[in-house]
Amino acid sequence: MGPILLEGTDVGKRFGGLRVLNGVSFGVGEGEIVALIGPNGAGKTTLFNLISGLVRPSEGTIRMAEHQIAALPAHRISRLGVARTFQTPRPFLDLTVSENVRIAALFSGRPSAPPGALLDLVELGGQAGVPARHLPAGRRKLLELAMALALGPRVVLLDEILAGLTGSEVSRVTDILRRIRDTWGIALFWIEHVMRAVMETAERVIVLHHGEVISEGDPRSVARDARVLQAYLGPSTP
Amino acid sequence: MSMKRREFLKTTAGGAAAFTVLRGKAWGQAKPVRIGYTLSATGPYSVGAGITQGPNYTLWQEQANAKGGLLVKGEGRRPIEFISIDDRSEHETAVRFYEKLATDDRVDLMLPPWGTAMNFAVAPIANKYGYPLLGPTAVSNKIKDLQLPYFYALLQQPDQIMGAFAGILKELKAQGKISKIAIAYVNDLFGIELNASAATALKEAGLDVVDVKSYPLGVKDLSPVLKGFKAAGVDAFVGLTYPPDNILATSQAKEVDWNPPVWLAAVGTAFPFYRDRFKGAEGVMGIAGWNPKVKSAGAKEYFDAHVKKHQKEPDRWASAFAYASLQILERCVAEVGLDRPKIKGMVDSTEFQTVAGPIRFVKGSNVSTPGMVGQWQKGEFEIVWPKSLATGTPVVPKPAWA
Amino acid sequence: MSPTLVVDIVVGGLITGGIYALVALGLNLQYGLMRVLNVAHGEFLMMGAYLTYSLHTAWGVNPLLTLLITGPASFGAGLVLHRLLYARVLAGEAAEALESRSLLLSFGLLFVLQNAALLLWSADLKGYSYLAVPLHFLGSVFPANRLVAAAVALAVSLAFYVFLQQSFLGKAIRALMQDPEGAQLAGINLSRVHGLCFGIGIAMSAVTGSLISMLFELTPFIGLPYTVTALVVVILGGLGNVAGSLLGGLILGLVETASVYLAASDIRLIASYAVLSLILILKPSGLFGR
Amino acid sequence: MAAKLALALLVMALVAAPEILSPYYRSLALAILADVALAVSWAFFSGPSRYLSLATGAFFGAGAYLTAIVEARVPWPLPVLGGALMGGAMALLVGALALRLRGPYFAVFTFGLAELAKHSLIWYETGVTGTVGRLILAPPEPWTLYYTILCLAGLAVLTALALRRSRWGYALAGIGSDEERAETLGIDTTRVKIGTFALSAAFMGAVGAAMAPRWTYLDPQVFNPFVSFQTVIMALLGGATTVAGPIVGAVFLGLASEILLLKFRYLYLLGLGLTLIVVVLALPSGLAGLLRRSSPSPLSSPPAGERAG
Repeated sequence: MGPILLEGTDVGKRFGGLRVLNGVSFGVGEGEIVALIGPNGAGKTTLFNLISGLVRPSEGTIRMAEHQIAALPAHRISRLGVARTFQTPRPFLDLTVSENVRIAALFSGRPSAPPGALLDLVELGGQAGVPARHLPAGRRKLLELAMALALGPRVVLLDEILAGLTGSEVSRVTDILRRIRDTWGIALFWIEHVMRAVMETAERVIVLHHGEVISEGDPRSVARDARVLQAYLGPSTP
Repeated sequence: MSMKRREFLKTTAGGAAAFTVLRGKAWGQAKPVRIGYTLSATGPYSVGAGITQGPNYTLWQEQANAKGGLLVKGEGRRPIEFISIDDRSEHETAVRFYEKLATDDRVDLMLPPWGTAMNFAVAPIANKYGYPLLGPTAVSNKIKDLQLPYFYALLQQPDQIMGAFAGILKELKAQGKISKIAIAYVNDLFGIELNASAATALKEAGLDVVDVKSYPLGVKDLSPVLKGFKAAGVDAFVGLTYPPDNILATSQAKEVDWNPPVWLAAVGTAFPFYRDRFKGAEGVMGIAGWNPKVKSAGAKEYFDAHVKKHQKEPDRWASAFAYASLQILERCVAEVGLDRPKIKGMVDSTEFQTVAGPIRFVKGSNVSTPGMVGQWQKGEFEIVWPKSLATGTPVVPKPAWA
Repeated sequence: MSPTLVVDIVVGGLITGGIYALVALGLNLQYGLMRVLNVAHGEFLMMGAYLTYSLHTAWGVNPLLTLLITGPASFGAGLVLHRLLYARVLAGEAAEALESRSLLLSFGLLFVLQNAALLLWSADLKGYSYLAVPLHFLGSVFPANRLVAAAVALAVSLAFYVFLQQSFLGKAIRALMQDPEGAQLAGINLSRVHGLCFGIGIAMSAVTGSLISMLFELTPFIGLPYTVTALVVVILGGLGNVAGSLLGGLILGLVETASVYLAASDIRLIASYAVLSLILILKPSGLFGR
Repeated sequence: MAAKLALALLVMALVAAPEILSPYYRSLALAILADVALAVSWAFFSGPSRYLSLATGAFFGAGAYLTAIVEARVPWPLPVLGGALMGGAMALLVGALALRLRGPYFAVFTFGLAELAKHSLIWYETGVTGTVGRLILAPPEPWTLYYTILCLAGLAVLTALALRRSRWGYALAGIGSDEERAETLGIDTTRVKIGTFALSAAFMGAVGAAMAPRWTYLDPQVFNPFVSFQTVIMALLGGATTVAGPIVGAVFLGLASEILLLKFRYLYLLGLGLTLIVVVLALPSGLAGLLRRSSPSPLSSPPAGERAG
């Protein structure tokens, strides 16, 4: 793991009276694959929204390389090399697959692999001319991954990219994820519920529960952490 | 309702249909005199156009054709054919259609559209192609700025109108019948010019105006203004209005329990509709120009013919001038033919006797018709000022609202 | 401020606002529920007004009783129009295409209805007097017809509001209005609810028309300004929010009346648009929007 | 090839029109060209971005009124340039405030703009200058106006074409599809929106300024909400996400209403209304849908300056 690239310090978020995130600190190193796990409602997607600039944090700081990004608009953050995908994919439905990738490449101001190569990487090369509207949900996730890569990012925030995939698809996608990291040195910050894939792929795991980080470390030690087990299985378990 | 619908369809389709039938029978091969115009059948101008101009155009056409057509010097009688469209109350449409009339249709004569702004828009075209345009519904001090030799304004202009208002108010004050005047005016060109003229005229007459309020077109509630005047003890209300706001003000005056001795308003008061709407509107005063009792030749006949053809009375201000403008054209064509510069020459130099009295133009302005004030008295809009033309004497204070 | 002035502003504002609320409520039903921007909304008001005018002047029917005719008749017309026109466009389309096509349909309807009114009633001003008497109270004086019109408008609005709050159908409509795409309601025929709401919306507009025929002169072209006012109120209160439209209407009425009494009639519209702009700048989804 | 030839012939015909046509047909062509300019410039912003703007009447009116004020003092075509600047400046101001509003909120806000401008102007003129009407006493020659409008219409079409091929075209399409998503892809949506909105408003202001001399007399009623509505109708009728759509829509509506107006004096509105209804029900993707088979895409060819590698 290289030096810390993306770092959050005491990040908090309130919606009205509701505290969704509280004192969350995290770091993602250059070229590192970090998983972010936790039960539903733990605040994982909210954290991504804070990092990518769609929502402003109520407190704390977020740093990307040498830039403070907590107050920046989303497009500036993405131009600093922070790309993301969405839990429910949001490609531009009326544009074709290749137009979707191209639009991402146009505005980042950063060098990236050619759109064609990216589509081939996510196995969508054959459907370049198809409107995104006609892609099934799983494929839309891959399209989003290609779009994220077209930004020429240094870190990609992946929001449950494996959800709903079959076993063989899961391993194909995790292969792709490793290749992305290995080829371009792109770091991945990755919300996931498919634990087997997390255990095999991630180098470090952060566990979020009720808006707070309850455990952090390599996959094996986190899996043994009593607090994590309790969070997932409920307080009645010893 | 069904009766009214039939009546409407008849008036709209009547002219053209009657003409087609008659032409086949009566005139054989006589080439029609083609006369072009636009009038607003849709949009905000359609109300005025349908009261003041439309009915008179079709009435005149029907009367002339019934006589065998328009008498053209040296050619005998030729039927009148109208070429007209709905200008949608849109200036661009009107401008374009007058260009069409002048250059494609090459009509023999043109009649003006309804309203000051429309007349402003098309007058330069009529002027450019040498068509005399006699506007019965153009009221603005700016007309003379245009300096268009072929454009004529028949109606009294703001200074004349307000001169008459000031005249009668001064006399009423001298008689001790009123002391406090207040003005409400619509804040478009018409209202603003009338208000400016009012300020001058009332000052010259030594009259004090205690309050002046403006309001926008399409106003929905004038009760705040009226309550204010009432609280200030105003006894002469002057409204520089269009028909909808005039009717609104009148009904609201009653509704806020205010009945000033003088109620004097601009456009709309002279409409028979106004009288009927307010159960006689006894004692209400307004801008006047004409009624069937005036001494002008043919006034009564015109009134009867209008009622017969359209089942409604002509209004007591501009209708007669619309008809008069047609009488003027008719006489010119009879005397000089369809040569338009000659028609212009004659319009410039002749005093015409019309249903609206004598009309003579100096630099395009009718200098023979003074400003007049009328008052509804037992169903007729009696002219009560100036005294020389009066058909009745003013009743002040006006009786309670009916 | 003198007490009379306060009474003038408050009562005057409620009179204007009550009418605004009713016409806006109908538009909100169509716009909030179906994303149909019905620019012909005011034309139904115009039609309702003419219908009342004709019934009253030809047969002497009490204008308030004509609500029992204009309401159901326009409701029926709404159902038919929905079936003939809007249902076809609403069936299975992307939201954006739907909005633009239904907007064009409404423009078409606007022209057709104006022309129909022109043929039936001509462009002449039409009007009649009803309850044109002063009512003195609280030290001021108000037109009886305006008070009655506003009271009826508010009563109808409130009745509808209670219907939405209490009945099963009403609750379904509210859920759909607040989230037209998201709310999945088992056992509810969406197209029928749409038709129903379109009909109710148009009936509200026509009923408002019946009421205002007691106050203003009619021409075939009076509709559009009411559509615009209704739109402003809907946006002010929040799209899809029924209580918002009610309150928005009253607030707009008060703002306008206050500006007229405290400043001048000329600035009534400036004031209402300035307030709208200010609210939208501070709260982009309207006063009561989410 | 045939298409290019047809286009060349069309351009030649439009340029030669004032020589060939009678003043009436020249005026009809001028009115339709003005509508083309309005519809095209409306659509290049509102079409892909899906921000339904009803501010056309406000920008148009501002340009027109500006001409009425300065016409006597400055030579043509300075008023047109002034109108463009005026429209653009207004849009920048309004855009900064209003473009965070979505959908219906934006539509109503922009509609309010024309009314606000109209009534503020009346209030100002009444209170300060003491009059509201202005006369244009020395209008430019008709052919000057025709070529001015022709240039504006041509420029609007070229701008629309260029925009579709540019990065901003992509950005607008992204904004129309999912604005927040576009932000996450590095698109400065605020800048793109305000910039394009101002560009379209500049055309509208210029068209207003160029049309004003035709009416001799102008007052604040020139801030006419129907201009806004009519522009929307034309663009949507033709299909707002294409360049051809608004052109077809404007020409169709212009010719259809002229024919209806000339033929059916008392059924004109009925004919117009039924035409709209029939077109909507029969042609789901607008009149321009007749010209091609596939469904409309908000983009055409790849943008210039595309980055790769």
